[in-house]
Amino acid sequence: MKNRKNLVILGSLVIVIAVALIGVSLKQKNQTSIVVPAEKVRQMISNGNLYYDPEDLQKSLTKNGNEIDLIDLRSPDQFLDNAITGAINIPFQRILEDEYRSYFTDNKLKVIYTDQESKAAEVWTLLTQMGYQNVYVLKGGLDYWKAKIEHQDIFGNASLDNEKARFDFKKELEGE
Amino acid sequence: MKSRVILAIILVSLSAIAAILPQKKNSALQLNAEELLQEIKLGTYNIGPDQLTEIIVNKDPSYMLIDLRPASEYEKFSLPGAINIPFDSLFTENWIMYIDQDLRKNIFFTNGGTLSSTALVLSRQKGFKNNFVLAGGLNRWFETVLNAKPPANSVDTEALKIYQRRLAAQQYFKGGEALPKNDVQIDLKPIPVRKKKMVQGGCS
Amino acid sequence: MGPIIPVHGISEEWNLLIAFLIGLGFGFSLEQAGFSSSRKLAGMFYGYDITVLKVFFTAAITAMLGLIFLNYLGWIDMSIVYVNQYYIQSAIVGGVIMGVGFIAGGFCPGTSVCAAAIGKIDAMFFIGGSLIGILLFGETYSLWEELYNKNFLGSLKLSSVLNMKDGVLALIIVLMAMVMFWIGERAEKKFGREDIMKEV
Amino acid sequence: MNPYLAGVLLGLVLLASFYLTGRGLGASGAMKSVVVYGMDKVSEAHVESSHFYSKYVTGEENPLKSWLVLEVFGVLIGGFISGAISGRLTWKIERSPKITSGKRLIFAVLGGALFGFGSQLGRGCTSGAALSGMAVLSVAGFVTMMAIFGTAFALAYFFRKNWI
Repeated sequence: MKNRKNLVILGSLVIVIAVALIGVSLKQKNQTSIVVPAEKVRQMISNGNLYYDPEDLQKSLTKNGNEIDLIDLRSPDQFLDNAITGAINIPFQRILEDEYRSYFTDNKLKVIYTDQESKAAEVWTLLTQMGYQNVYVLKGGLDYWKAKIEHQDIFGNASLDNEKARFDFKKELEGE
Repeated sequence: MKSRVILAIILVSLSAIAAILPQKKNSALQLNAEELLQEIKLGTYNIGPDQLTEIIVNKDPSYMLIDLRPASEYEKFSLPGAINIPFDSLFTENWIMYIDQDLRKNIFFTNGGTLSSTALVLSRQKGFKNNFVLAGGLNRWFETVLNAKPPANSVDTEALKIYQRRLAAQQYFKGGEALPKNDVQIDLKPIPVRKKKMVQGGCS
Repeated sequence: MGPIIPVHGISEEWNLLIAFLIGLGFGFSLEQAGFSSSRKLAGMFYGYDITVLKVFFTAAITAMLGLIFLNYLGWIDMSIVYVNQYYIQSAIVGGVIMGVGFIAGGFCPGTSVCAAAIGKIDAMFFIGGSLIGILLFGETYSLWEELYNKNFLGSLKLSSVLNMKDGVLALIIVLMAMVMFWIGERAEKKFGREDIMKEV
Repeated sequence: MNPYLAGVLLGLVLLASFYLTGRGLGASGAMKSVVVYGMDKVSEAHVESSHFYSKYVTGEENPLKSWLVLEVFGVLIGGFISGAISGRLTWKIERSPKITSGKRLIFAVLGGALFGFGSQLGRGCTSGAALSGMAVLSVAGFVTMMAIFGTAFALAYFFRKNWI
């Protein structure tokens, strides 16, 4: 009889340890691991997988708005103030929250934007490293879109290619 | 019950659990998605145009400027003392020791700031520290500092101060009095390589 | 995430203090296990006392399972943890020489320090002998240098050699150890030496 | 103490060492530091020219200010505390009644010398190579463990007078 009692105690001890282990591992659920290595994402950028062209976006938005999810990553205030028609608002600070993350899990094309490109590009890097393959950054950002697409401001200095030098740096510094 | 039997039951069941568990690989230095998003939220790695001006003018030796543009553009013009690590070869063996190190603060820059920002986020995810990025890139630096416009509201003394400082910087960069142009480079001693943090062990 | 000191870049002074504290625990558990007695240690080879076998394997298995669970829970980065480097020849030759030393001297370096701490004079002589042995090796190093550095296979893990998960290998080792403990306890009964056990 | 319990305790200490510092336990390395320190005091030039000693001397750093030396110092104190608690503190030469104290000491020195020599060739002793090595599942740990215990078993018959 005594032996059986010991066995029960031992068995429950093992079960407690097992449950504790499972519990601890479940508790860490809100840690999303990075699945795509940095070097691969860098290659994707070099291969031109970062940008989505605003004119293409305009075409597909007018044709059939359901082809593309357009996502405004700025704050709700900025979004209400001034946004591209047809966009939905996901403040990038909250992008990993469950309700927003589910937006990215389907296979539909996603285009994200902020005022300038660079913040959207940073968020794109994060999403791509998490394994979402169908996300692109609106080239030129909202600033270019507003100036060139909406207002047709041909003479303004908004530039589509953000990485193009806007000055002749050498000439500027060394004088004429 | 014999202590051996107790030990056997505990150890065998624990190791049976261990055998079922999937094999995982942790990386203490790399960031997970939540940590990376936190960094993007804070954006403390951004350096503004005026900050860059001060760093160059003061010849602050703790900073290293890293030009991520293609070599052809680097040869035409770059910031004083900058070294060139083209974006395409950022994480190659030749250069990784420059961006994964503990000695200096690196400032990444490109013309527009987009590529350099992605480079920063990627290097941060890999666990590299001490890297910063010139927000807006060379374009914004030229616009705000070298083509500085007087503040609209001349009563704002703070803005006026910044403007005057920018004018002085223009003198400095354009006049070439104290600082020669881009032909002077920081003496490029290779930074001591920081290998992966390995611990010594055993009896050696 | 661990290992705490290398990951968080904690200063050398703290590292040394922790070394001392870990040493305290090491010495305490060695002494409590009875490793401060050479005849108890040697008992394993004659079957009258297999304490060494029990303590050694229980400790290795406990730490092994602990590391597997810590790794699973994401608390330790095993790529930073030191895995002994494997040089086939020098490990075997060195091990054989140590084996001779073990049966002749009755201690290994760790247990000799522990035994010297409680006043065993033979342990102090053993430590002296160890210093002489190391000095001898250092002075004649050029003779052994080739053997010492031959066939370097890196930080090789048995689980990767056998191509199995760490956990599965641990289960096999645990089962083998349990069989050894069972055989050992039977041997203790058969070869038991009351007279010696009373003295040590 | 029950040997299995002591084993679990030792295993937890080892685990703590891995978790905190990323390395296992060790002992012979500390003795090497003592030897290197001694040689450095006797003849600095000799240490610098030796391929072996020079590996363990860096600049002005005292070779005794190392992780293992501090750890073994802890072993000394920890062992003493445990001995004091359990009332085992005595000056004693432990030996089989079949051999004299003098012979026992000669064998101790001889065994120590062999162990010291072997631990350098094998890159670690029972604690550094075998115990810590097995805990991280390293091949070196298993091979060293089997070589040490296998040899000791094989030769046990010839040394039986020392112990039983």
